[in-house]
Amino acid sequence: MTAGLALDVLLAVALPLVGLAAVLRRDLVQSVMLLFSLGVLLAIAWARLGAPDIAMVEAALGAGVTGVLFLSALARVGPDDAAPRAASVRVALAALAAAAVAPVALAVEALPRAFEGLGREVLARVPETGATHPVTSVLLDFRGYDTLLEIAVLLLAVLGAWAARGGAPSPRPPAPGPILTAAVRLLLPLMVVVAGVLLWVGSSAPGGAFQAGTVLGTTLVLATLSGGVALPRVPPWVVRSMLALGFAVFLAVAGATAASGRALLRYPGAHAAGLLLAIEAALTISIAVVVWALFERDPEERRAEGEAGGREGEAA
Amino acid sequence: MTGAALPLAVVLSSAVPGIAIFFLGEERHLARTALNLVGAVAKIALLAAAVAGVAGGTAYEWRAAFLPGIDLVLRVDAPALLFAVLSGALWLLTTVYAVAYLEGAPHRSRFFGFFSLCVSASMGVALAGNLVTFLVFYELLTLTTWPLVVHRGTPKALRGGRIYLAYTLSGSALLLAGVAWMHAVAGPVEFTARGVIAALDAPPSTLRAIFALMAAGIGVKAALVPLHGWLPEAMVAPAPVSALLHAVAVVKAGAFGIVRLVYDVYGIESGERLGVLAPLAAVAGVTIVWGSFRALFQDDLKRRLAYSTVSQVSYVVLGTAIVGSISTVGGLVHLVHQGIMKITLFFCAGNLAETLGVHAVSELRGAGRRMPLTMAAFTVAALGMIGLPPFAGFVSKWYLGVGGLEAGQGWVVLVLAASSLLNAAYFMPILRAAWLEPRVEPWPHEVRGRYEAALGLLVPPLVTAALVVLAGLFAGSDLSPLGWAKLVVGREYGP
Amino acid sequence: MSGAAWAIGAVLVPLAGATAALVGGARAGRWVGLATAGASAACAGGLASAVLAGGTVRHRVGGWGAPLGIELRADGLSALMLVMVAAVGIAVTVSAAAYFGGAGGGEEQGRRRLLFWPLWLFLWAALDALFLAADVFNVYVTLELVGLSAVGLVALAGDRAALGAAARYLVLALLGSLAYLLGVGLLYAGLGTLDAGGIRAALGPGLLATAAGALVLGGLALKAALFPLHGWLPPAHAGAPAPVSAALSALVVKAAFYLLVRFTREILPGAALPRAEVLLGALGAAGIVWGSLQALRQDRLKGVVAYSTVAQLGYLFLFFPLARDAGAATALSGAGLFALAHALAKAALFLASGAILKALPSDRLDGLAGLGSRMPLTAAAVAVASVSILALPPSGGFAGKWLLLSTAFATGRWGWAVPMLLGGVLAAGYSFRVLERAIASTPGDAPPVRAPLAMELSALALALAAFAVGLVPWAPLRLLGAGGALAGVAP
Amino acid sequence: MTSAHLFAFSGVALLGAGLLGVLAHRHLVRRVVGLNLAGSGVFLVIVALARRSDPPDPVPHALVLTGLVVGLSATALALALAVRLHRETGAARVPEEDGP
Repeated sequence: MTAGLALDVLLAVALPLVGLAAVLRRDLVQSVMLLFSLGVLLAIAWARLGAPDIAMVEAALGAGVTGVLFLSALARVGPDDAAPRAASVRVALAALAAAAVAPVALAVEALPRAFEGLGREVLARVPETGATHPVTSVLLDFRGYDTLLEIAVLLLAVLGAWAARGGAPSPRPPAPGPILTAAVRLLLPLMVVVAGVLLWVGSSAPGGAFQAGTVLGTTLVLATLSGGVALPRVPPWVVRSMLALGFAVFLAVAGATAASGRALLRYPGAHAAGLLLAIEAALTISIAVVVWALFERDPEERRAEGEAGGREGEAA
Repeated sequence: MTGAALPLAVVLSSAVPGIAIFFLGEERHLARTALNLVGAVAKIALLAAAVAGVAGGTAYEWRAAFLPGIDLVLRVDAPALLFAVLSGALWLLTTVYAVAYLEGAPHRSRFFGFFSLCVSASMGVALAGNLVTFLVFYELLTLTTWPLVVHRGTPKALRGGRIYLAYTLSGSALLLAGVAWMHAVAGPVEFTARGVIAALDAPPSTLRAIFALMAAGIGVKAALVPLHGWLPEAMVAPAPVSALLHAVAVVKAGAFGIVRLVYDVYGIESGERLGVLAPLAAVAGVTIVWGSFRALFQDDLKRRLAYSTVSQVSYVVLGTAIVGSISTVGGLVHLVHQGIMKITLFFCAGNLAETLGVHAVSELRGAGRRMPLTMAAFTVAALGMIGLPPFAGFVSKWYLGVGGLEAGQGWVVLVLAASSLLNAAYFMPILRAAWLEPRVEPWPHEVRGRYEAALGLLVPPLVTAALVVLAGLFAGSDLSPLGWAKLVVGREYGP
Repeated sequence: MSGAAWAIGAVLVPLAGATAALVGGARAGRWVGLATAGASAACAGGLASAVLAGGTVRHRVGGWGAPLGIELRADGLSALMLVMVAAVGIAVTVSAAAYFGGAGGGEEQGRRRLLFWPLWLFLWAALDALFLAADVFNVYVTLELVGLSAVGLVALAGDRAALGAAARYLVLALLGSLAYLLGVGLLYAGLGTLDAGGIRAALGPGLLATAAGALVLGGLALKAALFPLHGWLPPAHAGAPAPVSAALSALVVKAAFYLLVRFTREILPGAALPRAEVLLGALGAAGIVWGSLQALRQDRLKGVVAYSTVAQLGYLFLFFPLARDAGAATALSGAGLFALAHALAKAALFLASGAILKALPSDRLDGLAGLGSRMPLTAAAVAVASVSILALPPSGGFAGKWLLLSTAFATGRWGWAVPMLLGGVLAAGYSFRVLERAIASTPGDAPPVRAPLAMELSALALALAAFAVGLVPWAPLRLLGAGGALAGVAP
Repeated sequence: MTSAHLFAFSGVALLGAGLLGVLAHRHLVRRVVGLNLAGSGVFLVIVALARRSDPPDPVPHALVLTGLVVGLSATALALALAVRLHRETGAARVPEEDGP
C-alpha cells in the first residue's frame, strides 16, 4: 500500500516534469520521444487509477498510432528552426500558463475526497445492457450516442487529412532497416490474433473495438512501412467503403432502433449482445483502416499515382 | 375603395411599377414609360379620392403586425395629404420630364426603377401613422435615392453619393436612437394631433434629449445648418433627380418629418413647455439666412439653387417651430409652395444645360431670347421665391411674418426681410443677364435647329410655373394649398 | 411523425448522407448532397412545427434518460437554429453543386469533389446535433465534429492562406474544446451529472461554478471568435472555398454563441461569474468597431465580408449584458432574429462572391466596376443582403437590432446602444464601398458575364430571405417563444 | 492526500505544461505536442477524480476513452496540415498575422 502510494507520488511528480521537458526541448524529435515516454508513464498511471481500458488504449495510441503519426510527420516536416524566444518572454508565458491553471487546482482542491458519481447506478443497471463490462456498457449503451458521433469524428480525421494533403503525393518516410521488416513478419499474425481477442473480450472485460482496431491498424501500417509484406492493391472505393463500414453499421442500427418506434439506440433486449458484437466487429475493421489510411495515400492520390504509372515505388 | 386598402394602394401604385421596371429589358422604352405614367396617374386618382374623403371626414388606415407591440401603420390624414398630393402631382411631371431628359442614356431601367421606389418611399413617409413606420420609410427613402444620386457612376458622382450617405446615415443613427428611446419611454407612438407627450410622466430632460436626437436625425434630410453639407454635393445627380431631391422627396420628407415631430409626437404645447421649440426656431432662422447668403457666391446654377433650397426649406421649419396658428399655416403652405417653385427652377436649369450646355450663372447672357418659355417659367418661380405678390411665395412669407408678430417674435420678420433681400440679390442678376444682356459668344453645347427645349422638357416647367401663379392668385379658395393648410392647422389648434 | 422522430432524423439523415457521399465518391456526391439537404431540411421543418404546436420536444436516447443516458432537447431556440441551418444549408448545397460540379479540373478538383460532400454533410449533422444536445459532454463531441469538419473544409481550398488559416483555426478550436472539456469534467466531478438540466438544478454559486464556468465560457468564446480571440476567423473565412465560407460564417460561429447563451442564461447560476456578461458585452462592442474598421481596409470582397462577420458577432455578444434581469426576453428575441438574419445575409454575400469568382478573374473590389449590369442577379443579391447587414429597415437585421436597442433603452443600459449605432454607420462604410462598385461606370465596355445560374439564384434567394425576416419578424419570434425559448425566459 | 487528488493535481500541472507548449511555439508540430500534453492533463484530472469511489466510477473512463479518440483524430488532422504547410511554405509555422 505504502509502496503503492510511493509509486503514485513518483508518477504524479514525473508526469508534469516529463511533459515540461517535452515542451522545453529544443530538438523536436527529442520532445516527440518524450511525448511517447509520457504515454508509457500515463499507461501506468491509468492502471494505478483502476482504468485498464484507458491504459490499453493509451498503450495502443501513445506507443503505436500517435507515435508513428508523429514520426512520419517529422520525417516530412523537418526541424523547428525558429529562433528561441527571449528568456523574459518565456518566463512571462510560463507565468501566464501557471496563472491559467491555478484556479483549476483550487477548484480540484475544493472537491470532496470521496464521491460516488454515477458508479453505483451504472453497476446496478449493467445487466440491462448488451454488455457485462461497465465501461463497455457506458460506451455502447448508456452513452452509445456519444460513441456514434465519436466514430464520425474519426472518419473526419481521415477526410480532413486527405483534404489537407492535397497536391502531389507526399514523399514517403525512409524505409526502415531489415530488422524491423523481419520483426514485422513475425509479429503480424500474432497481432491479428491479439486484435481478435481484444474484440471478443471487449463486452465482458477491458478491451473492445477501439483497442482491437488500433492494434490491427498499427499492424497494417508497420506492414506497409516495412514493405516486408505486400498488401493487395484495392481500388479506392473499396478503401472508402471499409472506412465507412463500422460507422454505417452503427448508424444503421441507430436508424433501425429509432424507426422501430423504440428510443434511438435502444437495443432490443434479446439481440442486444449480438448487435453490440456486430457493431464492434465492423468498427474494428473500420478503425484499422482509418489508422492505416492516416498514413497511406488517399484514393485520389493513389489513382493519380496509378495514372502516373506508379512513378513512385509503392511496395518494395 | 375601402378604408384599409386606399393608403396601401397609394404606396404600391408606384412601388409595383418600380419593381416591374427592374425586370424590363433596357430597350423596352415604351413599356417602361407606360408603366411609369400609369402608376403616376393612378396615384393621383387615388389621392384625389382620398382628398375628397378626408375633407368629408373619412379616416383611411392600414395596419399590419410588425415588431412585438408595434404595427406598421399607413394613415391618410390632413397633413399627410398635403405632402402626398404635392409629391404625387410633382412626380407625374418629373416622370414626363425625366423620360425626355434621359432619352438615349444608359441604365434607364435601373434609373426609373429606383425613381419609382423613391416616390413610394416618400409616400410612405407622408402616410406613416406612427414613428416606427415613419422610420422605416424614411430609411427606404435614403436607400432608394442613393442609386439615383450616383446614377452616372463617375468618380465625381460616387463621391457625391458617399457624402450623401455619410450625412443621411449618420442622421439615421441619431433618429433610430431617438425613436428607440422614445419607444422605451412611451411605447409605440401613434401620430396624433396635439401629440402624445402630455400624457407621459417621463423626466423633461429625457424628453428634451429624445427631441434633440430625432430633430437632428431628421434635420439632416431637411438640410438644417450645419447638417446641410450633402445637398450641394448631391447636385452631381441628373436634373430630374435634383428636382426629386429638392421638391418631391428627400428634403421635403425632412421638413415634413419636423412637422410630424413637433405637432403629432410632442404637440405644440408640450413642445413649448419643454422649451425645445425656441432652439429649433433659432436654427431655422440661421439656416434661412446662411443658405441665402451662401447662394450669392455660387456661380454654378444648380449649386446656387441648392443653397436656395437650404434656405427656403427652413421656412417650413421656422413656421413649425413658432407657436401660433398663423405661422404654422405659413410653414405648412410653404411646404407646397417651395416645392412647386423649386421644381420649376430645376426643370429650367436642366433645360438650359440640356439645350445650350449652360451650367453657370455667368454663361446666361441672352438665354431669355434664346429660350423665352423656359426663362419665363424660371422668372415666375424666381419672383415667387423672392416673395413678390401675387406669386405663391408671397403668401407663405406673409403668413410667416404675421405669425411671427402674432407670437411676439419680431425677429422672424427681420429674418424674412433679410432672406428676401438675399433672394433678390442672387436671383435678379440671373434674370437681368437672361433678359437684358445681349448674347455675343456662342453657347457651350447648343443643340442646333431646335427652338427651345424638347417638348417633354418644356411642358413640366410651364405647368409648375402656372401652378405658382394660381397658388398665389387663388390662395383664398378651400382647395388651394393655403386652404388645405388652414384645415390642417384648424385640427391641430382647433377649439 | 412525432417531434422526437423529426429531431432524430435531423441528426441521422445528414450522417447517413455523409456516409453515402463518402462511399459513393466524387460522381455521386452532388446528388447525394442535394437529396440529403432536402431530407434534412424537411426534418428541421417538421421539428419546428412540432415545437410550435406542442412546445419543447425531448427524447431519451437509449431510453435511459438523464443522468445515466443522454437526452435530446428542442425548445424554441434550438428549433430556430435548426431552421437557420436548414435554410442556409439548402442554398449552400445548391450553390456548391454548381461550384464543385462539372468534370475535369484535374486531381485537385477531383479531390475537392470527392471530399466536400462528406465533410459538408458531417458539418450539417454536427450542427443539428449540437443544437439538440442537452448533455454537456455530448455537446463536447458535437463541438469537435463541427471543428474538425470545418477545418477539413477550409483546407480544401489548398492555398497557403487557407492552409495557414486552417492550422490556426484547428489549434485554437482544440484549445477551446480542451478548456470546455475540463470545465465539464469538473462539473461532473462535483455534481455527478452531465445533463444540462441536472447541472442547472444542482449547481450553486461557489468555487466550482466559477472555475468550471470560466473554463467553459472561455473555451466557447475562443470558438465564437470573440474579440480579441477573433484572429483566426477572417483568414479562414476569406480563404475557404466560397460555399464553405458561407457555411462557416453563417452557421459555425453561431454554434459557439448558442452554447454561450445556454450556459450563461440556463446552466450556470447567475452569481457564478458576476461580471462575465459585462465582459462579454464589452469585448463584443470592441469587436464591432475593430471588425468594421478592418473591413473598411480590405481590398477583396471576401475579406470585407469575413471581417464584417467579426463585427456582426459583436452585436450578438451585446446580448449578454442586455439580457440581465428585466431585459432577458426582448434581448433574446433580438439576438435570435439578429443571428438568423445575419446567417442568411452573410451566406448570401459569400455565395455571391462565389458566383463572382466563377465569372470574373478575382473578387478584388476594383475589378467589380459595373457589376450591376454585368451580373445583375448577383449584384442584386449583394445589395439586398447588405441592407440586412446594415440593419436598415425593414430588413431582418433591423428587426434584431431594433429589439436589442430598445432593450438597451428600456433597461436604462443605453451605453450599449452607442456601439450598435456606431457599428451601423461603420457597416454603411464598408457595405457601400462594395455597392458603389456595382454602379460605378466601367472604363472600357464591360460585357455581361455568366456564372452558374444556381449560384446566383441561391445567393439571391438567401438575401431575399434575410430581408423577408424583417417584414414578418413575428414569425421566427413565435417559434423562438414556443415552449419558453430559455428556461425561465419567455419572449 | 489521496492518490485521486494527487493525480488530479498532477494532471493540472501537466495541463499547464501543455498550455505553455502551445503558447511558446509557432511550429505546428510543437503546438500539437503541447495540445497532446494538455489533453492528457485534462484526461488525467477527470479519471483521477473518478478514483474517489471504489470501484472507480466507469462513466469518466468512458468519457476519456471518447476523448482519446477525438484527440487522436485531431492530432492526425493537425499533423497532415503541418506536412502540407511545410510543403507549401517551407515551414510548418502557424501564421500569426491577420487577414487574407
